[in-house]
Amino acid sequence: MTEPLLSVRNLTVEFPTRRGILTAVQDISFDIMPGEVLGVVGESGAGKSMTGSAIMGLIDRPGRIAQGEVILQGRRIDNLPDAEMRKIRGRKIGMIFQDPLTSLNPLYRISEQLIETIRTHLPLSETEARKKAIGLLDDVGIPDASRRIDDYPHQFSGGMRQRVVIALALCAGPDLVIADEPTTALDVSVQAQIIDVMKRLCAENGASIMLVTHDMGVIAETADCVAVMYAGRIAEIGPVRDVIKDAQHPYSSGLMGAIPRLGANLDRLTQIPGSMPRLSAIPRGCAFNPRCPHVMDKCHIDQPQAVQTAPGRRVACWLYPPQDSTGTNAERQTAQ
Amino acid sequence: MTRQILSLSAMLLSSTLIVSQASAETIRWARASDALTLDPHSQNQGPTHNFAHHVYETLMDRDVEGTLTPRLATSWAIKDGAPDTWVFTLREGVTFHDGAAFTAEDVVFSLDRARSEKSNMRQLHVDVAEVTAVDDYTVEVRMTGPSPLYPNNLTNTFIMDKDWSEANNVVEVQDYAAGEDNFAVRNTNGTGPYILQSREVDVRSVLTVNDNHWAETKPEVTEIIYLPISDAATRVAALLSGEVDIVQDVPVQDIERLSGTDGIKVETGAENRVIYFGYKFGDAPLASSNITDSNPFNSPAVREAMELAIDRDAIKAVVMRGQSFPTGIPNPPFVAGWTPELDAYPAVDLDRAKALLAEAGYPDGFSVTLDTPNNRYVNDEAISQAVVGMLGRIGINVTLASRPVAQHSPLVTSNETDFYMLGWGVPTFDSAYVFNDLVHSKEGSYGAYNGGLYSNPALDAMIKSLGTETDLEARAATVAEIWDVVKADRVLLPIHNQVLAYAMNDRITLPVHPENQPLMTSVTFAD
Amino acid sequence: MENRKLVKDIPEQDLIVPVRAEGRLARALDSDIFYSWRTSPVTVVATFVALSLILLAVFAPLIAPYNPFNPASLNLMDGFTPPASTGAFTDNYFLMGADNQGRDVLSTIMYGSRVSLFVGILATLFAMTLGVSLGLIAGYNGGTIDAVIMRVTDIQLSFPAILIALLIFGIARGLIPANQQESMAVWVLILAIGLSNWAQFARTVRGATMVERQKDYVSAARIMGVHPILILLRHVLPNVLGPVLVIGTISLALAIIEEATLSFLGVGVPPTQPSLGTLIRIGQQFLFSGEWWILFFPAVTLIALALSVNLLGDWLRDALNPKLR
Amino acid sequence: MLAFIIRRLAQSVVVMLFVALIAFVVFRYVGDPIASMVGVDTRLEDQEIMRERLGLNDSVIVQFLRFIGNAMQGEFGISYRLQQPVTELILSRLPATIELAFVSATIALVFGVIFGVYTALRPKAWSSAGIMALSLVGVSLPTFLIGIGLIYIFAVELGWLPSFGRGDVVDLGWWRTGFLTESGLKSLILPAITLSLFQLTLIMRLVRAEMLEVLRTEYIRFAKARGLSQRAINFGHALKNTMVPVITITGLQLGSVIAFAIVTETVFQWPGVGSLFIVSVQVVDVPVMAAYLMFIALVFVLINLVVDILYYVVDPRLRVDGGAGK
Repeated sequence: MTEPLLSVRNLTVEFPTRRGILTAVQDISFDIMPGEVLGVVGESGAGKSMTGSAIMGLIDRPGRIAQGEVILQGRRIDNLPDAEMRKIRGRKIGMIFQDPLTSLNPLYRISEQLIETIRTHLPLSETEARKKAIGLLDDVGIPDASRRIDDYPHQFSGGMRQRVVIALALCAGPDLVIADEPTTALDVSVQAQIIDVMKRLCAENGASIMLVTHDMGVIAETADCVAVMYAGRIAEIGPVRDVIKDAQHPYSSGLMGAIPRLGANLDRLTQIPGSMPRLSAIPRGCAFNPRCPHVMDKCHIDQPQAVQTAPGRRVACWLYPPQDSTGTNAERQTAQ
Repeated sequence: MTRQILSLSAMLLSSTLIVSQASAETIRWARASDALTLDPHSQNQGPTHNFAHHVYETLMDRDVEGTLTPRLATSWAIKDGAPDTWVFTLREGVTFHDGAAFTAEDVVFSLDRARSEKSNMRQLHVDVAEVTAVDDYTVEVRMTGPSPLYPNNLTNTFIMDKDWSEANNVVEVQDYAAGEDNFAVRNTNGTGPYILQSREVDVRSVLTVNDNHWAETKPEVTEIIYLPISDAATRVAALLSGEVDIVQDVPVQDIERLSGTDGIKVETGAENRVIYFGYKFGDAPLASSNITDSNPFNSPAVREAMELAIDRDAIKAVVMRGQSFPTGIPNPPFVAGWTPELDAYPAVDLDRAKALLAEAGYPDGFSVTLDTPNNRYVNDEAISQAVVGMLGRIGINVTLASRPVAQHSPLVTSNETDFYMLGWGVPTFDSAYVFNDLVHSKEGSYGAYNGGLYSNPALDAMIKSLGTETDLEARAATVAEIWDVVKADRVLLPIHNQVLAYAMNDRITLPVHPENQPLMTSVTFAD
Repeated sequence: MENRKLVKDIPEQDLIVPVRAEGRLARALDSDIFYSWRTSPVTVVATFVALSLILLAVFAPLIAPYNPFNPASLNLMDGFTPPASTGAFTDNYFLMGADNQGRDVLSTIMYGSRVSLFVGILATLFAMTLGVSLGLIAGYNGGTIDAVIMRVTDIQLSFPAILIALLIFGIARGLIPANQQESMAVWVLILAIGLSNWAQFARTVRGATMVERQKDYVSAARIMGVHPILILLRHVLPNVLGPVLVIGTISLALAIIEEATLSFLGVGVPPTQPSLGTLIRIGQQFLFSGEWWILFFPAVTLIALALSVNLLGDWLRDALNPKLR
Repeated sequence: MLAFIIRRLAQSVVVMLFVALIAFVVFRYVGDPIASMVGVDTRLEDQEIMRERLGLNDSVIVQFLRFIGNAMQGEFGISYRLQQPVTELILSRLPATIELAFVSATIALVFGVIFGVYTALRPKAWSSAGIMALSLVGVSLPTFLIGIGLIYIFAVELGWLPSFGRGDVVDLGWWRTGFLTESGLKSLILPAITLSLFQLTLIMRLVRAEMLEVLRTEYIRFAKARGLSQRAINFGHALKNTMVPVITITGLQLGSVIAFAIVTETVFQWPGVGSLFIVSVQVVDVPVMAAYLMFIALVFVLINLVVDILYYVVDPRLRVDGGAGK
């Protein structure tokens, strides 16, 4: 079995507030294999983006990783000093942000931003870096790249800017790209192109992708595996096809109803009545219990643990109580 | 190389030594404001004249006692057989700074210039009919009538060189409206003891001693650096930190601190200036009063009550820190006509004052606005403030309106004020100067500063007679008579005569000048 | 509150903690604003300083040891009595000494703060009303009206407040008859300071209004024919109150200092009804003569007042975190 | 770019006319110029003659047109008080004010930006809290008190620095500089500090607020996510973006340094245009006041123009949409 590229173990992210501690991400674990595309899906506030930030070590104060480990290529990175972490950001893990309009510094030319990033990580001269940058822009599909490289961000359209962002995220050849809702802010007509570009380039470079989105359609088309998050926890994780075909968690099955409408916004999802609880008011037991059509007494009392239901599939729901005999998931899950 | 540096620094050292030796006779003289102009006939204003006295000279001068002394004129007398003509004998051997000789034609030119239409000195020469040169060193001034006191008017009329003025096109006094620059505003050519070297308006002027000056005793001060510093605290700070040698306008409250400071001493002396309050006469109700059917000030009882309520001694002790001479008459002691009897003032008597107010029909007092300048006289605003409190004690409720003098004095001259403070200096040292402007009814050139519109036809007649009376004894009698009426009628409410204070480096001696026109020639050094 | 700014990944509503407390007071005490106030000792101290100065000023006639404006109670001969001693001519005890007119410095400060606060608060309210109105009008209407108002705002912002105030003071002096100038002085001062400080309000409110105007509910209200004034008052105004409050607090401190500076330059209120600035101007004359208390206490009071109000403004700015531009 | 500057210039002319109107109206009706031109002892009929000669009896419109006409030629008449051409007076005072303003502005800008950046990068540090607290004290202290305090401490008590004036100056053509002598430089210290303090705190707080704002933006997060060094992020990306709004407000603030100098120049007896103005106000020297106002307006118009152009240079976004300011 190949070593996973990224391994997240029991990750918990907390935000202390004056009313107590908010748990934005609770005890989540997953792996990303080399070349794999992992989709992370969920409503706003489910903890998807926070997970991405946690992996990058970019959680703003006063938030902190309270527990768990992030292991990249066998090396633990969640506790690295900032200087070490900087060598990983961009070089090992690239990140694509949601809004291309705000993620580029408006006062610097595209060339300056690209060359600066390339030279931060790679031992290239100015000219070499520039050549590489033009090549990257070509790759992401910016026409006339050698001329446009000296333009400022505001001179590009939204879709083009996101291509630039992708070029920036990939310019030092990372092994993993965390794409945080890369198409949400874009026009529907260009969303597919951007996903294509991203996927193609990562495939060419052999990079894995962690694709954070609340668009199940994108996941269906792009991802190999999908993790469904709800209220800071992973409700279900497994190969995309399996999850779509046979969602085991009641929340996932609700989500899947949205797939036919490509690009549907989960925030307006009506299939599941009610809305996700606030982080400060997560109900006891299973967080989904107020909305669950299959809710049982037990759901109000205890939190369900993730249980392996099939190879590579886990679900946290009392409909699938833990069975001691099925221990195949033990290697991926620390004991509770 | 090293030797060069050494010799260079030695040179620098020696040059600084020379400088410091020379600066032993340099005096840095600070006062509140600069001369407005160098044109000697353009402005009739204290600091301007004071500055001009160092560069230009007058026919006669006034010493610290206030008596006339010869300057460019060695003697003067009324011409025999012509009571309306004054004859001036001029000093010989005097030269202007540019080397030209001083002669009678310069005096004729300067007096004519001073009484020309654009001159601000014109009023002092308004009775002059003609000025003629008899010979090179004799000048006759014919007046429109007998003018026994005319020489008193000449102490601030400076003599310019006729040829220089013509050559530089400054025969006429500068005309603002024409918008043209006038050479004489910034350049000088006088006969005075100092020569102007440089001048930055409001910043600093440098004067050096005139080696060719006619006076036998050379002044000890060879260089004057004149520094106007308008802010009082900064001025005092500059003296305390040794950046200036003399501060001419010392706030009274700082006298004690300064005289208590090592190396600094303070000279004080009386100024020829009285501070007084004026009020509106006439039957018309006051604009600022709650009494709308009569004018309280028109009642002699009210005026007496006010005098009885004001504690001049307290003002002297607290507001003026002892630096004033309280007085009962609006006439400084320097002026002919002043007597100790007139100067006396009543003791405070609040009960009597209240009774008088009731008697006058104002048992509950009344309200009125007092207009006061706040940047003209020593502690002017604080004096007014104290008077507000004192009048308040007998029920006169006074609102204080405080303004810079530029906005204050028009209120007085246009009679827009009900109750005001003013100070009056008497450059002629003669009572007529006070009567003409303050006591005479407002008509023509008389009563210009009669802010309260006091009018007494009998007095007016007597005042007019003073101008032409040649019998000095009879004249003095009339003056005394007028003063008696003025005092009895309480035409004005005098407070005190101002005291001047000069603070200086204690190596220096500079006596206070009654017209606040100290000459640096009179400075002596202790060592 | 800090959290809200820093936590990008958590939607805002998640950080708003559900209301647990009952009753209005309890709710207020439980609020975020109160929490951030309670946890900032500097702000608490500033609040108490500001409040006590304001109370001392408001109730000066009741609690001041003497009425410095009642001539019967003071004697000029008490002038310059040092602090913590009794006057030479009256039995008055002067905790902070007596000034050059024999007035109790403590009392003049209390009465003087009254004038300073009165002028400062009214001037700020005036500036606020004017600026907010103009900002709303400009932001809501756009177009030429907006351009004109913003141009005037630019000009106004270009000139230092003190110069504008001097100008307005000059105009007023020229227009008001001499015998009414003193009674009008305070109002002229309020006008002058108010007119020199409105632009900041206008600019901020205009920006916020433009944003609000784009929003759906405002468009809807407009289409339904709701009167613009009603829209502005009901929908737009509440949204700009935060920044207005912050600017208002800071403006108050500025107004108090501006009043002091104008009075110091001699164009403020008359010395018989002194403000703190006038007291400082008077006291400054005695800087070198040893009567330090005449300058010192009013100066300290002015600084304490301005500083505490500024601190409150600073805290409000952090607490409400409005976009101030 | 050219069209943009021309439009700005046209706006400036309107502003100048507006200010000219104010300048004229205000000072025509404040106080009585004659009363201030003459001594207390000048007779009234002489005053009337002067009034006539000065054209003060003409109609207001005539006077205003005359004022504008003259102002266009840089001609503001003769100072009532000093009897010298006003333009010349102001020009002779200008170097002192500009040198003071320049030094103050430099102090304010350099320390304002340094402290602002420092406190923004270390928002929790004690030193930052201290600087912030001090800055509030700075804003709360009236300028005149600071000046008086500094004079008292450094000139009177310690005797280290001069209390007034600008020391010895050196003539460089018409420009009189205090930069070249020791006493000139020493004299500059106290007034420059006094004048700069208020602007310093303003700039510092502005830089801090903007910087904190910028540090929270997505592009800074993206820059971090690309592994750029802290230095490159703070001083390259964040600082440059911070400077855009800071430039505008700072530019305007620096302009007001010149006008603010009124109080400082009065306290320190600094021979600049500010003290000339305040003395002129006191004696109602109308031509000087009007000229000063026009001068300040001109300074602001010029600074605005420079700021606009700078903005244009710094922010590429403006270059496309033709400089739509905010």
